[in-house]
Amino acid sequence: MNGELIVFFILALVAIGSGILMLNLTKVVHMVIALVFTFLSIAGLYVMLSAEFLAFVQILIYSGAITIIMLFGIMLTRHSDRTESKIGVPRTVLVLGGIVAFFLVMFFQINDLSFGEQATVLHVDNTEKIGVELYSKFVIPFELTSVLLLVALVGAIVLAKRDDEEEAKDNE
Amino acid sequence: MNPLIWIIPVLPLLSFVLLLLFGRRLKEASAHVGALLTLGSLVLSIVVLLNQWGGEPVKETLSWLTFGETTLSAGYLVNPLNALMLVIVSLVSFLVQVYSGGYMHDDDRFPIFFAYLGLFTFAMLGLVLSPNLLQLYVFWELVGVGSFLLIGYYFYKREARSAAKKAFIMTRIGDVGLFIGMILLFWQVGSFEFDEIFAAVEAGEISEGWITLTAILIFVGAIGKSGQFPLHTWLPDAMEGPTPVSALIHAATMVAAGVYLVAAMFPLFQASEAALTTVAVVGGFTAIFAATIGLAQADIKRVLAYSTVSQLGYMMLALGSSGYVAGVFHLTTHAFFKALLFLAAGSVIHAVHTQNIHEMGGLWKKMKWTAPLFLIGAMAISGVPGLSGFFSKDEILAATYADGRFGLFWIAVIAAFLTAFYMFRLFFLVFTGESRGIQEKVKESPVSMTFPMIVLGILALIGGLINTPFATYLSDFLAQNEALEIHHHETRWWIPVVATGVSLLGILMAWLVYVKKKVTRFSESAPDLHYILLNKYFIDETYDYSFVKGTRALSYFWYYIDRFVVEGLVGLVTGIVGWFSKIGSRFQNGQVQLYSSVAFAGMAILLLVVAWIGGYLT
Amino acid sequence: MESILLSALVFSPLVGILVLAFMPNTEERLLKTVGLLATLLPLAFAIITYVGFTPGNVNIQFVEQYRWIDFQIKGLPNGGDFTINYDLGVNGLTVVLLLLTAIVSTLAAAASVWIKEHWKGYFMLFLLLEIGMLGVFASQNLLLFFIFFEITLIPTFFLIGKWGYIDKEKAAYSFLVYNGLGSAILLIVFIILYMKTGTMNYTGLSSFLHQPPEVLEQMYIGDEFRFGLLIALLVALGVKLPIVPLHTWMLKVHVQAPPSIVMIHSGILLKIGAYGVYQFGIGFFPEEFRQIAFWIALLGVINLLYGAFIAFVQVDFKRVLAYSSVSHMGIVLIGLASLNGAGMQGAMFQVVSHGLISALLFFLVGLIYERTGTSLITHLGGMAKVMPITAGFLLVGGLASLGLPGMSGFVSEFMAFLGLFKEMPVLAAVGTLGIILTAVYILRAVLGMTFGETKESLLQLKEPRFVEWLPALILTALIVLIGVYPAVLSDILQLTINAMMAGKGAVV
Amino acid sequence: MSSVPLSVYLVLALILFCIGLFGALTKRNAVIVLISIELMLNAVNINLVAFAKYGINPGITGQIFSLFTITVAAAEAAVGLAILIALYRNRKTVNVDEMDIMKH
Repeated sequence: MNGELIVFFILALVAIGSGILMLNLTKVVHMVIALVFTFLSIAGLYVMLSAEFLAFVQILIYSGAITIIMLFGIMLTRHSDRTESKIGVPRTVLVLGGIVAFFLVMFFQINDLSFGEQATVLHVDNTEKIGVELYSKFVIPFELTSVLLLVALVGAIVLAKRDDEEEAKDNE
Repeated sequence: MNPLIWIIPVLPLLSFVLLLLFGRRLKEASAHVGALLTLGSLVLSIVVLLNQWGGEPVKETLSWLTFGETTLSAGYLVNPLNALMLVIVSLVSFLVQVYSGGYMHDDDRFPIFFAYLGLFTFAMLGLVLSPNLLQLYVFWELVGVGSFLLIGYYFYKREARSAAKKAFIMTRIGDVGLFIGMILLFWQVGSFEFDEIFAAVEAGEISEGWITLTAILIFVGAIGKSGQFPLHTWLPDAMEGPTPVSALIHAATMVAAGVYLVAAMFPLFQASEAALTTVAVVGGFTAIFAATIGLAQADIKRVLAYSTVSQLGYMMLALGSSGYVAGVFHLTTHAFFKALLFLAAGSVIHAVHTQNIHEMGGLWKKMKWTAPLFLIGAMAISGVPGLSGFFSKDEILAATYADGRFGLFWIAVIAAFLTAFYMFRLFFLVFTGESRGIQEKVKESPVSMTFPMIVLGILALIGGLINTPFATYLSDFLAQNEALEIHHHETRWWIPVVATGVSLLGILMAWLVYVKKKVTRFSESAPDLHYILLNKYFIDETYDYSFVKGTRALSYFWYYIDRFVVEGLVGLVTGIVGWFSKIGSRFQNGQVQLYSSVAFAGMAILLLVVAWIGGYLT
Repeated sequence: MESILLSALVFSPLVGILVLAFMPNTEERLLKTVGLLATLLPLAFAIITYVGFTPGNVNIQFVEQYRWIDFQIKGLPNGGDFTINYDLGVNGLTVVLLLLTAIVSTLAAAASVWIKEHWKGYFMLFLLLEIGMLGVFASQNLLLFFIFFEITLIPTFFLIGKWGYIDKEKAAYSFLVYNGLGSAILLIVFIILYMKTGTMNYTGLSSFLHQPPEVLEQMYIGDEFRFGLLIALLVALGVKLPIVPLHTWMLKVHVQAPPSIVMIHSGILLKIGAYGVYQFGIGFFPEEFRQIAFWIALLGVINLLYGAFIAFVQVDFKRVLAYSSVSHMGIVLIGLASLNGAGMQGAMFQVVSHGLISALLFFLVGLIYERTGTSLITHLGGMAKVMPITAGFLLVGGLASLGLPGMSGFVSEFMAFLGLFKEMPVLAAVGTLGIILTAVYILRAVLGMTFGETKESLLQLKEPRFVEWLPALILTALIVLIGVYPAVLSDILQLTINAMMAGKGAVV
Repeated sequence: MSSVPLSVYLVLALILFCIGLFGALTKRNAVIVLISIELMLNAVNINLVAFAKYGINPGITGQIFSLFTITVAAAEAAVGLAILIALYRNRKTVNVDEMDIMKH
């Protein structure tokens, strides 16, 4: 048992614990906050996996941006901030059963999966490597992603914007 | 010999077709058309009969139907028995058509009536001419249809409808016996032809058991047609038809077809003692059974109907006692005197418009022709010496005695006594004494009606002479048929004496009871017995409660099975499918979460299955 | 050798469909006339075929064979090359059935005068149905059979569902669901047969399947497999025939469909089932059929008695006839199950005879319903007084139906029982009870309608005109013709049946 | 050499994925459903990054792939929320089980 393993277990525990907390909390805001901890611990895991850049991105986008968006979403739509879970027992059982089955099957496959070798130099100049790859090998997907983001931006605005008539109606 | 034999049945068929097509235009003339065409048949039949006298049997066939390797043929066969029957049938048919010209005069469906008579005569002649069992069966059924149509002639009467239906169904029950017997015999012999069947029987190709079985099944057909117990109930009901029809079909010809069938198949019956015994016992029982019912009936036609049943039983008894000649002889004489009796009864009904004998009486003086002719008929059937019935009945008694069935012999004697009694009861109640009913002027019937009666009266008087102990024309004639072994039994002197004695005793009794009123009527002395007899031993009721109601109950049972169980099962299947669809449609509630849950669960199951089958779960 | 006579026959109703397509929807008389005339064309072709048919020749005649579909499946044991031909031809049986179809169709078209609306659509569907029926009998391979079989289903569905009586939709759906399921099973069997044997042609299949069992075993067509196919076939065709307890749909159809369609349905469509059992059941699996013959005969007797018993207590004449059809189809089964010359011929006679008789009876039902608006027996007493000719035909039809000698019903009944008595006498004896029961229920129904006191509601009725009962006269004439001189049919049927039996080495 | 084996990361990712899936399928609040989906995407990302280090062909590509995933996830979150708000404006609810008008 070395330090790395201890760190991993702490992070994993936080991630899973916050996830389960998310499922069991009743207030929506609390749920989102709980998930922030998960995101953060995932960032920590990225660091352990020699992906420092990704860890920062994770913190920026997930723990920061997406969580904020979600909180905005909650605030803009709140009428009651509690999610009363009225899902029927049969369906919960169905979903739970499916998930357990899925988990078991997957678990038995990956339980002792190991490819033996591992990358050793990944943490060296991590950001630079990503940058080089992104602008050389993956330049087309990168550009496409930018288009996607643009479309998402426009789409989000159009969707969230009130209709003209509605606006006119409200203004009266 | 005679290439025109097939014309004999075709003429009445022609009459049927013509009258059916043009009857409406012919109107009154249709009687002439029918009678003339039948007269043609009669003449030809007489020619055929005369040619048969000492001649050879004639048989011609052509192929009718082929299946597999077998060819069934149709054609005609003339032998002494057939020739005799041809004459009887066409004669009675002709006379009845003449008679009907007067009797049915006021009916507005006159042509149809004659068309039906033509159809019936055609079928009857065809039956008689059949060279094989199959063709016989075909005409056998057609005869039944003719009878059915004529019984139901007054279709608007409820009783006529049920009587017609009953006649058809009861005889069909018998027919099925014939049907089965015929088919079984076919698979034993490989042919329906009479001569081949007899040859096979003689050669011993068929086992004793099969012969008995098929003979009894064929006899079942005869039971149905000839109104023998237990299928006799339709015959009295058939009196709902017009009276000439009763004379033609239900006295002289069709009901005799059963006797004819047994006579025609006689070599088969002869080969099995058990079959002969069955025939004799059924015949003997029917003879006395129907005679007792006849004692109590009040309807003039019903008395005659039961008398017919009884006399047919006599004929069966004769055949069953190996008295082939006796049976055929009685068939002949019976055709004459019973047709005469019916026609006379029709004449009476025509005059007084009632059939209840208790409302008649005193008609002797008013009906100068009918009354004596009826008396002749009654004397003939009672077996008064010298008349036709005497000789034939005597022959039957002798045959029965010679066959050694003494029980049946005495039954026959008692039946003869009863016959004489109820016939003269009828005669005295109708013709003597004072008029009891409300009767307006009673007129004698027209010549068209009396003429046939006179012809039949003469035949009833002298018909017996064709086969007396001294001159056995008939038995010699019939003996020409080589397939038959005809027993000649020595005549015992005391049998005619006993027969005469009992019939005279019966007449005397009737006279004492109904004319002199010296003896109380047995409806008063034994009311319970009378009640049973009046209700015909409750056989109709028994059948109604057992078979008719039973069939109906069974039908309803199956109907409800069909309605509820079969359709219920179908409903169950559709219900299950529907239930599944309902469950399925519950999942289609528009919520993405549910859809994805189900999809995911399905995927998980697939995954499990694949992993399980692939062995990844170890 | 190639003649296009059969194609012309099968597709000749198309002419009528095309003509009708360009006609206005409102001209009632014109549409009905054209509809009737259009059925005369196939009738003419059918007569030409019938006349041109050589009875002495056992081979399939007027053969038309063209390559139609080719495809290849790699890696199959038999090479994987598949061909399906366009295959038409007739034998002694089908030529008779084709003629029967054409005749009944023409008469049913005549009976269509009682159709009240949408004549254009009616006659187009009607003619389409006729194409299907003719095709079913003319085709010589399974795929064509199946296609034409399906063609009969769809128009019938619409004809029942649109032009029927009150509960027509339910009846139509019932019809479609049952027959759809039946034909689905049929299709599965056909495809399996095709995949196993590589041919769809009847003759090819017969000769393939008549090989010794050991040979078939090597081709993965074992005993159980063949039994399975045969039973699946019997179930599929048993729906059509129908065999109890698969009969409930037919009752609804008989009661709800318009009389002209019931004439076709009862006269021809039910016969496809019988024909199928004969052609596929006995033709492809003779040995297996022989082994289960007792059960088939038993089913036949059950059909016979069951239908007869239930018909006895029906109040609606149409239902009486529907159950009587169930009963009469039992005779077909009996005849087929006896597997000898007499029985088979009896079954085929029954197919033809019942086609004519039920067409006659349903024609009369239509005639009566048109005038009285009812077919309930209790509402129709004493009809003989006001409509003696109709009543007379009804009586004739009834007598024919109960197997009166001199009419076609007797010949078939007689021969079917003759056949069965040879093989299974006890069962046959039980079956003869059906003969009595048939008389009982037919007479009850027919006499109930025609005899007795005339109901007041009927008193003002008029006798139909000559042209109206002409179809009944034609049918009666045919029934009597076959009954009096059955050789007109047996001569042409016999060689075909003998060939069928010889092909399986049965005792003739 | 790292002492944490690949399978442990994978199992962790699996657990997180399952939690996300459960939330996405059972929660009624649309916001939570969206967040749960984000969680599932994160679990996938863990896998990608883990394989980038421990996979058969270790390299930087896995990390780049997860970058794309994060981008797409962000876009998705934005659009999803926009839809949510539009829906809320019209129907005054964010409950997933009331969003079934597409059924008709």
